[in-house]
Amino acid sequence: DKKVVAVSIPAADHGWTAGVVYHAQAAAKEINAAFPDVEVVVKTSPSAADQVSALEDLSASRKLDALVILPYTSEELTQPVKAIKDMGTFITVVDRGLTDASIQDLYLAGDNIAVGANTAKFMIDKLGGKGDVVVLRGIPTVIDDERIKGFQDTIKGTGIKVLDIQYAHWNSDEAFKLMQDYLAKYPHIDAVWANDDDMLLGVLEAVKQSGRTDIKLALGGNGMKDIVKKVIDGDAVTPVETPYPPSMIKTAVYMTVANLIGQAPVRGHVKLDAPLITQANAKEYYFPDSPF
Amino acid sequence: MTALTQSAPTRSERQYQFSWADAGPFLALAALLALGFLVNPDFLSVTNLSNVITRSAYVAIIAVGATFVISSGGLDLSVGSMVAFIAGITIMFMNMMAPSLGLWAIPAGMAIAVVTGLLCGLANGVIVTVGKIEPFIATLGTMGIFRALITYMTNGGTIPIDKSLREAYRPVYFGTLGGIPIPILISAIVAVLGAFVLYKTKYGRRCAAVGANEDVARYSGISVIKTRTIAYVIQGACVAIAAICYVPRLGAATPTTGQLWELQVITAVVIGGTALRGGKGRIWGTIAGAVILELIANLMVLSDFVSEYLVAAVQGVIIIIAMLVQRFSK
Amino acid sequence: MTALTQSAPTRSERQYQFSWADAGPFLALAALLALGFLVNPDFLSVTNLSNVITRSAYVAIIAVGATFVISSGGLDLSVGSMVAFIAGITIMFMNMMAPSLGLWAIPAGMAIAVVTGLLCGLANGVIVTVGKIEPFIATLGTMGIFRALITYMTNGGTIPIDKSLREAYRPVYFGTLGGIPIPILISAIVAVLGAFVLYKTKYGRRCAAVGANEDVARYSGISVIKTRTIAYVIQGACVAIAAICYVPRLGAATPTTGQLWELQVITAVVIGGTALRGGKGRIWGTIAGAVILELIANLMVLSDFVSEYLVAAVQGVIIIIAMLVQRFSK
Amino acid sequence: MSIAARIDGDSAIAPAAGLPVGPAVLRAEGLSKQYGAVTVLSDVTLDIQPGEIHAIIGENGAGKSTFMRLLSGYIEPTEGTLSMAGHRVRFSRPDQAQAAGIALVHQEILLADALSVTDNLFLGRELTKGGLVDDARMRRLAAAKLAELGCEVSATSLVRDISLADRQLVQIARALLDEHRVVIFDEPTAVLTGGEVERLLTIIFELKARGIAVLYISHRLDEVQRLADKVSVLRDGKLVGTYPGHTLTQIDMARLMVGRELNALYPQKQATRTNEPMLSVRNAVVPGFVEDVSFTVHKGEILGFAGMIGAGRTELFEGMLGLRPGTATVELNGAPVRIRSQREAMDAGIGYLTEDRKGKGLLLQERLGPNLTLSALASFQRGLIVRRDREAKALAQAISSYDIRLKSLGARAGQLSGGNQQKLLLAKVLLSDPSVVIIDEPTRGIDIANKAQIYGFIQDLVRQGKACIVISSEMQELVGICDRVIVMREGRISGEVSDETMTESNIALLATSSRAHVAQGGTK
Ligand SMILES: Nc1ncnc2c1ncn2[C@@H]1O[C@H](COP(=O)(O)OP(=O)(O)OP(=O)(O)O)[C@@H](O)[C@H]1O
Ligand SMILES: Nc1ncnc2c1ncn2[C@@H]1O[C@H](COP(=O)(O)OP(=O)(O)OP(=O)(O)O)[C@@H](O)[C@H]1O
Ligand SMILES: [Mg+2]
Ligand SMILES: [Mg+2]
Repeated sequence: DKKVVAVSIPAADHGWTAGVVYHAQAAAKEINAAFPDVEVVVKTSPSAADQVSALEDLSASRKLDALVILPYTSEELTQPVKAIKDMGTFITVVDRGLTDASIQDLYLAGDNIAVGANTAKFMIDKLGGKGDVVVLRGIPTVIDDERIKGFQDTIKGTGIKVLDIQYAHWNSDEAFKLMQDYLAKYPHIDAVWANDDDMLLGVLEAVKQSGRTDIKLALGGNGMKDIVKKVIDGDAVTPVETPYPPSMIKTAVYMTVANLIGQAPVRGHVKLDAPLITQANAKEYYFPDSPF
Repeated sequence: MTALTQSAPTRSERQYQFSWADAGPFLALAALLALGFLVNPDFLSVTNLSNVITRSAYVAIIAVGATFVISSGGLDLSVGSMVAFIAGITIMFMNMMAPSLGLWAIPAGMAIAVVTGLLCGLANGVIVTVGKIEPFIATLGTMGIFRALITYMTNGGTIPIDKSLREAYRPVYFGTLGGIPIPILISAIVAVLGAFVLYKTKYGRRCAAVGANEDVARYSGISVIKTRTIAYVIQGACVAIAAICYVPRLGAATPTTGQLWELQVITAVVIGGTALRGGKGRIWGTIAGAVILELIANLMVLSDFVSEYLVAAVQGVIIIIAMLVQRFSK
Repeated sequence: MTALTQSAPTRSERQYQFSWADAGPFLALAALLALGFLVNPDFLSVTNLSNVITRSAYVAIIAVGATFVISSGGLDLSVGSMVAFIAGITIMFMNMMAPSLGLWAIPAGMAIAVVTGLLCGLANGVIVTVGKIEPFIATLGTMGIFRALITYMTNGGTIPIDKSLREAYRPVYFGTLGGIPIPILISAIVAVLGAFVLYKTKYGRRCAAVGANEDVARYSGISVIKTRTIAYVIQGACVAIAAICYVPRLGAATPTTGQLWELQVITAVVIGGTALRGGKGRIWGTIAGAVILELIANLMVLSDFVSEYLVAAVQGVIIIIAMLVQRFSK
Repeated sequence: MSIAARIDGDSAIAPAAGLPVGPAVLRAEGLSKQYGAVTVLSDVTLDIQPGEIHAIIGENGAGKSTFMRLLSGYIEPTEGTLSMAGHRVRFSRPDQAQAAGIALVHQEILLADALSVTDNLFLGRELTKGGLVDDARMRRLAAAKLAELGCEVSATSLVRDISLADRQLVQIARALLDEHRVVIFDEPTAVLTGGEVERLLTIIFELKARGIAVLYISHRLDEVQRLADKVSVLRDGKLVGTYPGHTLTQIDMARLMVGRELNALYPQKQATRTNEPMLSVRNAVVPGFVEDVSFTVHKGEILGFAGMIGAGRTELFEGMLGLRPGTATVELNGAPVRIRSQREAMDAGIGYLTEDRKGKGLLLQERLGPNLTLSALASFQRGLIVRRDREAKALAQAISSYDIRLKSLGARAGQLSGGNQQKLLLAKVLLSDPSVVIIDEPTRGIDIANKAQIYGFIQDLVRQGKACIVISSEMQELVGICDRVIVMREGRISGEVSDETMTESNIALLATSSRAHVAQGGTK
């Protein structure tokens, strides 16, 4: 009998999740081709409630040998994942840990706090410890929250001042408008941080249109290919990038399958670092075929 | 012209006559079940069906309220964010009370949920009726307001329910009574009550009359403002009940809770045969509509035909086809 | 009863009489500008106003089409995802043609955009009129379909426009003509055309008639199906024009392009004084409505009063107040 | 039955004396209409000659309107054919009939509320200049046509803002705008009063003079008598016969319609009137319509309100009942009452029957039972439940006591014929047993036999010690049943008549001319 690995991830509603979907499907295709006795099923869900439903549906119709899940939120998915674990399924959690860590057989995480903190460190450095910054945040979720927290904790006590912070919903258009408004409101801005590259695209357009030269830095996050390309090309305003690679889902799927069919038990806690991508190492993070 | 006395018996016959129009949503439901079975025989398994129907409970409960609002000639786009707002208030209150009240914090929180729901509904109703603002816009406004309030309350994150309450509260979603999941029981009760109020009481008659023709209602001594406001208040109560069932499922409220539920709710009501222009409400059709929507989503997960990206497209197509089936069955 | 000849002059006076009801949206706009100036004097700077009005161009252009659909008694929730879909098709086509056509790929792509828009509008129209499906549900269905298609086309990511076309196409959003940003010019042209068609042509009359009373229209020999379908086709064309202006702004289409624009568009139309139940369209009010919405968002950012979490709440409140101002100015 | 010179209904070709013989401009042959199992019109054959005024009379629900809708393409016959000038025609839409030269003025108002008068007049046949709608010209033509009819509304006002009577005139104007070969009027005068009616009749004679055939339906048999060259009688969906108009008396017509002998139209007046004030209204003001009106109605009294269209009678009572903004001091049985809404009026025991039965009286899509009980639901409640069985009983009761005629009990209110809708509405208002009954236009669109019934019923009300106010545009009716008539003009009471001063000519004088007030010596 085939061993079934279910992969439950958010639907592709913006660039980063699109990357997750891309890498998950790539993993499924490769593994299904390579291992005839493993079946990887990928399901996307547009909200936390839908993700819980999807878990119920997946487990109602067949026995799952393993579940790889990138939960929408920790609190909301903890109980439903536990219910699956209780049926004897191997649980791999990606990115957002569950509130009860004992449920996770394998935990593979990015570090959202580090995304914010590393960006802040770079800014402090580059601006010489002081400057006026505007921030665009995404949609109100944990990821966004942690990144902002990492950023704000790091600049605390330095001369970096956050002039303004508003939601732009990880959407380029909204970021474009918001940046236009920031530019109208503040005659002098030293740096911009959009905590996601989709938003950074809108920011860059708005800055370009305004013709303003006071903006020395415009940074994003997540490792979108267009932005990594800028880093490779040595862009002055966007010289670095923080990775938060959606490909972590692929890593997780492979590790889970290895545990299932390989002789090597894979358990524990893997934390992906969020090192700065600079011109020196950018090539490693450049995937021209990914949608993200 | 003295045919009147002779034709009197016909009345009761007609009353219970089979109507294709009313049967539409149930036919669509049956068609979907058959389709599902063909796609994946597991579809009709007890576990799966019970999961799906349990899940459709939120939308069904809210949609019962929406049936009132819509048949009174209104519309409520704020229900999705109202769920989030009420869930947030409820959890905050329960967590605050847990240390002093212990498990009694749960019923206390439920009471708060209902009160909040009634007040939210009242606010919508008053803006629409007294403020005379197009319901679409008025409730779009309050939708933004509720959504912002929950974001503010959570500081953009989540409000989880206290660990000490978690287990005790869980059965409200996950428990069963006589083998039937509790949310199904609750939504059945709400539907029966809704049907009773809409079809059997004075208020229900008035509600439909206001939706059919405001002037006639006014000239018949019916207060349009009161009637329509009450419909919104009923809607608020239903949202509160849905929130009460929702909280134990995910154990937290977030700024994205209930997002786009308003569209699902309205779709359920319309698929159920209630006309958006008002004057006629069909509670049982609404329930069928809510189940249909959830079955479609379930079918998408169970079948492997459709690219992940196209799920929404297939759902759209199925909904349109379901509506066409209804039209043709008339 | 011989007062007829005397009262004849009054008639033409009435025609050009000042109407508070019609002035409502413009008053609200003026009030907002004044408020904005008080909050932050930069608000009235030329750059800021020009940015904001340019930004409102998309919604304004789409809302002109929506004015037709709504005044004919319909509704279109699919416009937001239709923008994304058309933008996606257009970019793919331009990129495909760029190697062979060079810069001619841009006008060719624009033509494709318009054709796609007309077809999408036609699809909506036919489903609503021939399929006799409630517009809310029908276009909610196509909304899902268009959104899924663009997600599919982009694999969930972005489709950027070819570098070789980018710079040549940029001016369509960022350029000016005689000092006026091109999107503003385009939306002005669309509005003038829209007003012309709605107020000066037979079709416009019939469109309003169909929305006001279908039966009367039908009895007057007006084809309700044709008239309403054409309104959706006009809507499709407007969406295409908006997409054409949209693409050069960020140079890409993504699955989030145009998200929730439908709600903004409908709000703009209603704030502009067009009733959702049909029968009366106000193009210029619609334009004012679109600008009002964008100004409110701008004001939120320029002022420092509101927590980032509460922006949506304040927007909701302002929209409701704007509607109340309108009611009272009647 | 002593009716002279009966023309054979089956071969209506036989001309009435003095009328020109020629090919029928419109011929219906074996026309039938069924709704499901219900036959509404059966096997009607009729010829319409050019230049003749052909009246169609019949009881409420006889099928007159159905017949007219068949002739003008609004509905299609189940059986039978139409021909025009000897050529077979088939209409599946009204605009096809219009193109062929047949226009219908509907019994109901069929106009788009949200559009202007001009837009309504030219809907579907807008005038254009260089491809653009020529508003100026359409307005001019509309204004001229309305002026011809004596309608004073501005051509640019919205239909929703004009009175019922004006709407009717707009409908008539719409039918007369183009040159037609056959113009059909279905109860055009039901909502009109004296002046407008006269003007319309003049116009109809002009149409006749131009060789246009006119089909005319009315329950006002005096009009029929004055106008009609031929009178065709429908009963139960069948054509009873066609008769030369001038030989028929009103009594003859009534007999033919009903198929039996009729008693007097107006009942013998009863001396039920007392001097005990029941409802007294002081200083009623309805902004824009009524200035300072005071009156009292006594127990057992039938008080009439007369006036031209636009005199403000409807507004007076709607203002007093809280249905539109207005102020008044109201006393009921000597005690002051505050009435801010229709509900409060009902609770106080005041019932009001609106003149606009389709727009404000009945839910047209709803069945009869819920319509009947809508304003008296409380009395059908037991516990929380509205009792359907009681409702059904009440309906059966109403159907028999008001003689409501319907083809099927599952019918929606909108499917009843106009007259039967009015009777249902009357039943609805009286269901809550009010002690003061205000009836606005009690017999609008009611046939002659039913009129007598309704008058009898109004008398029953006052005999039971209620007070009754009747607002009517038919002066004859007011004189026939009222104890006293108050006449209004331009929002004020211009006089009052009773006993021997209560004549049609006195009322007309008070209603129209300001000098009348002086002539009457201040009856106020
Ligand atoms: N759509 C319908 N379905 C069923 N019955 C109908 C329908 N339309 C009309 N009827 C019935 O046909 C009969 C004739 O109606 P019609 O309107 O022609 O009467 P009428 O002679 O014009 O009466 P009135 O003088 O009251 O206007 C009525 O009994 C009515 O209930
Ligand atoms: N909403 C409105 N706006 C402006 N004028 C109106 C409106 N409604 C009615 N009118 C005008 O007010 C006047 C009074 O109306 P109405 O005809 O109802 O009076 P009435 O005395 O009840 O007459 P009747 O009952 O005989 O028709 C008319 O001139 C009418 O055109
Ligand atoms: Mg009739
Ligand atoms: Mg009146």
